[in-house]
Amino acid sequence: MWQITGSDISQKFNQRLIFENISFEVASGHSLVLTGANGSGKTTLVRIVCQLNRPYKGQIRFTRDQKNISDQEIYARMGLVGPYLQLYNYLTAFENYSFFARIRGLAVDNSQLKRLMERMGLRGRELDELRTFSSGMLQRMKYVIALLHQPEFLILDEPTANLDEAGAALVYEIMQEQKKDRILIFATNEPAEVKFGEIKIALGA
Amino acid sequence: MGLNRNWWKYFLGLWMLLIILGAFLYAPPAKGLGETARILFFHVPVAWLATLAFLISALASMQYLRRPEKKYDIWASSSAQIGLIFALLATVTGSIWAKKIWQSYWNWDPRETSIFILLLIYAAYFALRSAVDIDEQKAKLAAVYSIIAFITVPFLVIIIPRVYESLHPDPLINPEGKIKMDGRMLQIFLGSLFGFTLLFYWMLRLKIDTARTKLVVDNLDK
Amino acid sequence: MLLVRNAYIIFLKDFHLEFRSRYALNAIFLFAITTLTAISFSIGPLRLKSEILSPLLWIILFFSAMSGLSHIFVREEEQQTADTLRLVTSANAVFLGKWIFNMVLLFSLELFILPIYLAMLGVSVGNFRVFLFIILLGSFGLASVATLIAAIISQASAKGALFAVLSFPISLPLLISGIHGTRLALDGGTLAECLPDLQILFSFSIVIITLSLLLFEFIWRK
Amino acid sequence: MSDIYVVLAVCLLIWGGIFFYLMHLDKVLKKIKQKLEFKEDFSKSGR
Repeated sequence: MWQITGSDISQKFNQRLIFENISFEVASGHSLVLTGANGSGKTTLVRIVCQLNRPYKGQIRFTRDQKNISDQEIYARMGLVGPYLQLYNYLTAFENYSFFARIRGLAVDNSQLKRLMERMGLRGRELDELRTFSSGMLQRMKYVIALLHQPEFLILDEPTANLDEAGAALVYEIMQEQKKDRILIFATNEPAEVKFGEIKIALGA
Repeated sequence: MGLNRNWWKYFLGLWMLLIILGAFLYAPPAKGLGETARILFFHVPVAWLATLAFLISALASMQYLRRPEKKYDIWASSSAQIGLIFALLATVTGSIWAKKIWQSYWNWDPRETSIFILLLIYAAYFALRSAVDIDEQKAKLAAVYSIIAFITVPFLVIIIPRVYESLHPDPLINPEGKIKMDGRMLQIFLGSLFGFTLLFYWMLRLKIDTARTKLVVDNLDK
Repeated sequence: MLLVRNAYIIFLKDFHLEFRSRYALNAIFLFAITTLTAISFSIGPLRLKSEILSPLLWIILFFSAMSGLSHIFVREEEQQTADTLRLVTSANAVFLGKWIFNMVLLFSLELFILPIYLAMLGVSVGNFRVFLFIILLGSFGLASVATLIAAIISQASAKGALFAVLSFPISLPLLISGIHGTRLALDGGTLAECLPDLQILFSFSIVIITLSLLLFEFIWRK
Repeated sequence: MSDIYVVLAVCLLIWGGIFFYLMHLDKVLKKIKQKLEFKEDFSKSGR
């Protein structure tokens, strides 16, 4: 039983308050959606949840069976897709994959990469450098990297940005699968996506 | 007290007036260095206070990293700014005197080097501050830099001059150490040090107050 | 150990990336060779004394380092891969990886530039072993300072200019003792004579590395 | 010997300048803070 708990989170940016006292609890098998107008702090909150930014006040806790888990464990269990997270454009898909797999302590497994690439519709481009990819393909590639370690916590910021219909359908499938027995947190304004979230936080409302 | 809260400022005004008069009329000229040595009453306290300002800035920076509150950043940057002014004064006064006594404005004597590096560090510190847009990040990066710089200074001020002195004794022996201060000189020197410290305190408070007020104004329309 | 293993993986990744784009590599090598040629060209057939040869070498090394060593962090920020990296490993693993990379880069530059420097300027080295030792320790420290400052400036605007401005005061202890030691070694100084320089170079580098490992977490995490 | 009086006069002049300048800044800042206090009360009660 894994759990992410946020308590009384507030954030300031150049002394300007963006949001305050946001609390939530998500456990395995549940999903959380963040909505809100542009500038309401969706991305900021997502970044705080995955510990990319420190909140001004409040804290985020990652627990397993009520016990805090180590940073190293969090690195190994988290997958994140977001517009500000880029992959290495001068490396090939395979090199990106093997870097992220190895640094997460996993074995480099060609057949796993093939399977993931197949699923995201990128099969055959394994040995191309990412700078030759279109923006939609890059977004698909981010899912390959985010999913390669079957993350316990999957966090998505604008899940279907740059994707065509087929790509969006793929992402919906992934989200559906993730929230069955693991944790899914995502930020979006698309009505079609909001329905995947069981717990809702509307920012700036 | 019924006294004006600013009484110590008027006192300081008068105190420094007396010190200046004393420095020129009461203290005797230093042996072997003549009348020009009177500059030490102003030069040395200013240089010491520049170092003190740097120390305060580094301590406030450490505190900021431990607990990121805006006020520590204000202390750090305010103290650094006043320190920069004092370091500049120390450099200029020192250089004028060097011209008189060593016939050149700049000789890279160990002490000249160390004050010059203080200047560089402060200048770099403010260059860094002006190049970061987000306030919190600016405060954090500046704090880190201030600490790194603070660790470097002892190397330059203490270790390097000492190690190289044993290798080649510097032809320009620093006269400050050799001046035998007689009673009157010492009185004026300590008085001046006290006055300058009070002045430093005043300037620092003014600067911190200004920065705080600016913060309040900036927050008014948010 | 996990830390070392991850640092090594990051180093390998950067090595790969560098050989794809060759940005830092070109910058640092071309800068060094251009400067060296300009110096050699402008002095013509003159034979320089060690008092000038030694600072020239260190100026070339310092500014070549300034032209390329910041790229390692700037690249991550500019291509927005820094956040991706923050998500997968600890801050110190990142620092160690980048530090090893910068060291390898600087050492390979020296391997390339030192023979040309010795040949082009007609330098005769009195004590070659000590000479190499000084250069080695000096660049060890220089790479450490450069990596730490690169991490700071990668989060600021106007990165290029800022890098040299922030690094210079911090690297001064290295430059002073490096230049001094190199001059002694060129004139044939023994190991014992150069020992103080080596001690300063070594202790300063260790201090900087320790400080980096303590402070990098603050720089890296937003 | 008269040189020293010139230097003395210059020093006194500089000190006077610094002193009155700081006093002036003190007053200006005090006024701003006073104004701000009223304005803050106003903007808080206005909301």
